[in-house]
Amino acid sequence: MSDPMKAGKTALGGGKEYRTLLIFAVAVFIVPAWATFIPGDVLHMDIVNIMVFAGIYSCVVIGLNLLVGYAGQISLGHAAFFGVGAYTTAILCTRFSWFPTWLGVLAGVLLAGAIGWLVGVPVLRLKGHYLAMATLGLGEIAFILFTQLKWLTGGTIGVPQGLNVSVAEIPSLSVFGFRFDTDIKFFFLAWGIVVLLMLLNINIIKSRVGRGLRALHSSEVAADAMGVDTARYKTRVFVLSAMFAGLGGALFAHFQRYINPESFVFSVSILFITMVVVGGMGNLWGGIVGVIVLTFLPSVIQALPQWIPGIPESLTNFSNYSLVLYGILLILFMMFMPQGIAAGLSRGLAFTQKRGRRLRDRFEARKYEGH
Amino acid sequence: MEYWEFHVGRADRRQRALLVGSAVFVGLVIAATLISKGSTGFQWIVSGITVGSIYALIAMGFSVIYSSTRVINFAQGEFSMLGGMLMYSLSTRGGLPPWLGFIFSVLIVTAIGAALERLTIHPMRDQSVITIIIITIGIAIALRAVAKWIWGTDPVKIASFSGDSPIRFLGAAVVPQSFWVFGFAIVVVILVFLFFNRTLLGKGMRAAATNSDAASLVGVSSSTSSLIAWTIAAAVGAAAGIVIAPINFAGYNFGIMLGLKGFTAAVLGGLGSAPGAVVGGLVLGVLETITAGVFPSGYKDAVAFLILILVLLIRPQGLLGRAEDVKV
Amino acid sequence: MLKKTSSGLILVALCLAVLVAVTAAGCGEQKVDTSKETYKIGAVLSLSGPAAPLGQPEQRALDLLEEQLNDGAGVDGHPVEFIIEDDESQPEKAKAAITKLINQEKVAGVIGSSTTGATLAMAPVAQSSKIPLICCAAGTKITNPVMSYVFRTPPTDSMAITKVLQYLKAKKIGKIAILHDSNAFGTGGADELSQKAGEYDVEVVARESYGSTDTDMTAQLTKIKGTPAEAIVVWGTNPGPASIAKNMQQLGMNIPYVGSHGIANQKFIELAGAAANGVVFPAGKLLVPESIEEGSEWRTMVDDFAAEYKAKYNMDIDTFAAHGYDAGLIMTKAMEEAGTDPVKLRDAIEETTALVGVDGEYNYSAKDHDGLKTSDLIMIIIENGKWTEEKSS
Amino acid sequence: MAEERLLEIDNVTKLFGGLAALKEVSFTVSPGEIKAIIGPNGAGKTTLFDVLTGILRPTSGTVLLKGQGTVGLRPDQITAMGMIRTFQTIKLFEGMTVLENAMVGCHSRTGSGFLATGLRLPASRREEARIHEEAMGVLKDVGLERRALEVGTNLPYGQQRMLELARALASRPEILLLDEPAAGLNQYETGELSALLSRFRERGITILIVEHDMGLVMDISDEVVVLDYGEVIARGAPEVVQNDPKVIEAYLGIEAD
Repeated sequence: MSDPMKAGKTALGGGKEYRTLLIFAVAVFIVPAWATFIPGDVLHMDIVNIMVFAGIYSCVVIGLNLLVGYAGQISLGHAAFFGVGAYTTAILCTRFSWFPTWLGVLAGVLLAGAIGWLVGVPVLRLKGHYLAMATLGLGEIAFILFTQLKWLTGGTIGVPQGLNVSVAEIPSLSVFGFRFDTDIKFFFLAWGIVVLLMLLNINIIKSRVGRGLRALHSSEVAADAMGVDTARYKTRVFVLSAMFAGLGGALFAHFQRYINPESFVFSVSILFITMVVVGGMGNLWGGIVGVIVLTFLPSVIQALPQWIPGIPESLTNFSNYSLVLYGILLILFMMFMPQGIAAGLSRGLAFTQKRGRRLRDRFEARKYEGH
Repeated sequence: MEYWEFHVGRADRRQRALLVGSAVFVGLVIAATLISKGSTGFQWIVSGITVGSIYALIAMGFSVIYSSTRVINFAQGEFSMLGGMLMYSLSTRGGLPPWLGFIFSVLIVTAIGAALERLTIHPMRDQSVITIIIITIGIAIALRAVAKWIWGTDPVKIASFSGDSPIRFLGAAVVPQSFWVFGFAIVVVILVFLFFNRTLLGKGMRAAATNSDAASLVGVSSSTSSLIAWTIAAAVGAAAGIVIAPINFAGYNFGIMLGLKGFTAAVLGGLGSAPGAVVGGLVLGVLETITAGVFPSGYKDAVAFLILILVLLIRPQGLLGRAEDVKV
Repeated sequence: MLKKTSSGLILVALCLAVLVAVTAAGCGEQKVDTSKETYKIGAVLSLSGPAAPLGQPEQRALDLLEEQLNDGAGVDGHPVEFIIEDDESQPEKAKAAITKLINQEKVAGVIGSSTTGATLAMAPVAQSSKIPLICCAAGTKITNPVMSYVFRTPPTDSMAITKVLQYLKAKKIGKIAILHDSNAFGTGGADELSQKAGEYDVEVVARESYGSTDTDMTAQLTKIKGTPAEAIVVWGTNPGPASIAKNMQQLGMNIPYVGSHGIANQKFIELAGAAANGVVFPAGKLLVPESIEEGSEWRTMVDDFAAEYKAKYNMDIDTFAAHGYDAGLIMTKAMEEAGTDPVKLRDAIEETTALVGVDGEYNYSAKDHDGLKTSDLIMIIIENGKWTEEKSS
Repeated sequence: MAEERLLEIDNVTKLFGGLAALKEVSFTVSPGEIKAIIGPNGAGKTTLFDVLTGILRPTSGTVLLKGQGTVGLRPDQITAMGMIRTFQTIKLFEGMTVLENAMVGCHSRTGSGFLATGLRLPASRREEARIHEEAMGVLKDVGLERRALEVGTNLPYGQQRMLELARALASRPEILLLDEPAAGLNQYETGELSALLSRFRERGITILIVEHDMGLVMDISDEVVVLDYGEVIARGAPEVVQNDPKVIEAYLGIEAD
């Protein structure tokens, strides 16, 4: 703190964030390594497979956090963009077997962005609950279109079975001849993309644009007055988040290799927004933390009974109780970490590291005050 | 944080003209339906009013909590679900006389609502609205799971209050329960409206949502206000669930649909306005049935949502919502 | 802060209570121990989510079968274990579950899932891993075209549709209106009905749909009322068809109501009440055991299964329990022949002939992975709240 | 000075429902001048600022900035034309450091978008460096450079006011609209503010100020405009206005209320 000029510069460059990203990248990529050391029946889950889904959802949630957490605009319809990305590449790559899959993904991203722009321009004039309602409505409309436009989407049966195409599955993603056709390969692809998106995210947040977004979140009027074109920023960030969601969706399609409208229902939009809030709105790492926690939580709860010694094996079916626990845990997370788990974690870390002593002092002091 | 900040209204002449215009438009749609389809069109509108009354009742619960705490309670549909399921257990299965079953079901759900408020919402009163909204999502998930645990996954049926033989007039047929639902919606809206606009407590609660200092002047703390709001919303929700169950059936997962449609109706009518909830519900219901009749029925919800979005774009605070002027 | 902590503690206590309840509920069950290696069979079922009413009886049936086998001679002397996973009625969960069962649990074969969507997501995994899959879902697309490792137990939607069309033809009903749920089951059924109607001299004069959670279908029905339809065919699962029956009564529509096998359950009668009377639908014979020849192997099978299911769960059997039971039966019978080598197991399943299950007699072949035939179905009419066979078909 | 006008307000009326918050308000501001707007609470001063900066659209009337009409333009466009404001209730950006707050002020003069910043293109990095330098510069002007890395909303009240000023200054405005900048400041801080405003004037920044602190108004302003119930009831040099009976009545009337 001695020289704010200098200190300011490093903080500006986001040095700390880039370091964290590096550590994160390294940590993520050794997950498959340690996952193999944990026997499957202990955790009762396929960690790599779940992590792939977490990576895919992270793409969506990072973008949504930019929109909700930084720019302060709600969306309860992001499953629609997720779906647009998924359907675009799925339809292109199954209808035209020669269609390069990476181009399909790109098309999905761009179409999601274009639709985001088309709906964002009018709808973002709304605020708060009304914006929430409008985006929710858009999500529902998208879902109905996925279901009803049978000639395009294969209706409720989905892609590819619902279409009259010769392929039995959506082809796996291949880039320059390299096929991402196993869980582990896809894991590296998905998380590689997540790291890149995070880099993009940090760059934006730590720059002129990021400051504009945060200003807009804090007070639209003041941001306007300071020369931030708030309407344009809102549209742009909406489009960006739609593109992130489209990317997630496109990856989803090529990983799942079969899609139907059920994966893009209203509750998925709610899940996305819940991930943002549980992880930490406006926290750089909040999105990813929220995704990982909420993706693993059901599996962890499912596996719980097995960790209780002496529990009969017949009790692997835990589905009724597990949702009760899931709901209660969701409430508890919000009660004890209202700023999100990411903020809670970093605060907890700082707490143990630096403030342990101060807390002890304060505690001592309070003891004396009490007397 | 102005995360869920409400709209800075600039209700000027242009908007009022648009409102009148859209009212005329709705009138024209109804008239056109009646003229072109005759008694069939009339049946659609009558059915729409039944469905709309159901939405209106759920919307009322949203409205009550919103007007005193600014929170959207995503567990509102679950209150109705619980009301219906309890009624099934107590009366249909348990043999209690219906009126007693009604009272007990409502009382139990009201107690649950109040307890949930004290347990999960009250401790969080200083937190941002979105945090509390996520908590209500958690509540909804947990309640749904408990209901599934207790009652299983099959929907259940509750007997109509006064028989099933339809009443016919002007070529349309209505089941008697529809009158119960419609009448109940009207009674509830009047009670809620009077409470919030004519009683000191109600006015204080509304004030508590925007300005806790003003509210404490009339002796209502935002904490009491929140408790009362949740209690009322749970009671209204449960009673609604019971009244609509003979038409609707009841099932552990019915709260999702009810909540979604109720929220939509509440926003359409203008959040926080009790008459708005009824108008929003009825408009949504009639819209749905007419579009189901006119368009390929698979698209009916899409058309309804599209119209909803258009309404919001023209009138961002809902049909009867008051534009709240946020001082710069 | 203290307040928050204490409320939090109450919630935590609730969590613990749930866990303890679960643990307590599970006590007192024991497994037979044999020296032979346990045969592991995977199952992916929809135990939660919208399709839970399908998955849960299937799970109960498999548990019952496991108990029966292990109390008896097992499979070729081996104890057997069904490892059941919940797909929450979601395709992606189903795919993850089957991947896990194959890669981690090393199961020899998999049963499931309950819905067509989830099964379509699982089928390619089974096919590429060369693990036989026997599903309990009825969607025509699953076995058409045939994938060598994918089989099914329930009568297909196609069979039900054929049955309905045969019935309409027999009844000389030439014009129908279709009203279907907008979900996969309803849409798929309606598509196939419209496609095949011509072969049976039936004309579809109206086609309408409704949302699974809709409560009022009068708008669609009044539209249909204005058409020359002589019967209405409703394709959907509860509670929609019950609402339609009630709405028809409300509107005074008297044309025949032909349902799908989706309403082949007591729930429909309970929900629709008096409006259920006169409704006709296709279903497996097991629902009306009297329709099966007395003393036949099939009849014994149905009666025994119903009795044991009732004894264990105090519930009546339904078609889903039958699908699950039969899937387990076919899989374990094939294992007796082939052991746990998946490729041999697949061959053994495909060679299954004249195996009597609860749903009917299974005959698989390289071209036919459905096993059952349209003639295994009957039309049932609801009279005074009871099922009876509608013989005139 | 020649008849040069930086800001011309001509017949501006703003109705809310049936109520007139501003009634045919007209006056002009010349380059380099400090003009004060005074008037009792509810006289329409903040509404006037909202109209000038594009937050509200006037019911009728025109506003010319450097000869160009601003009615109908967005607030950010008006800011980019060289007119910027501060707020009566401090509106610092939450969660941002003092420095970042000031950096937002540079927004209207910079242009990197999502793509450029997201990919950290060289042009965007150069621009960031420039923004940083300029923001530090304005912080130095108001004496906040040592607190650059603290969170803005954590500063003491007086310094928050200064930061708002710095943030506005970072846009290099030609005309600065200050809405009660001395509200809540103690005497010492007010003195500093006064000195600061005089320095701004020396740099050629025109100032339009709404203020209740008469001492400050008398001290720095060249001319005073008095608003009451949305109407201009007096204007002129501070001493003249001070003794205008209409003005005294307006203020007394409020006090007697």
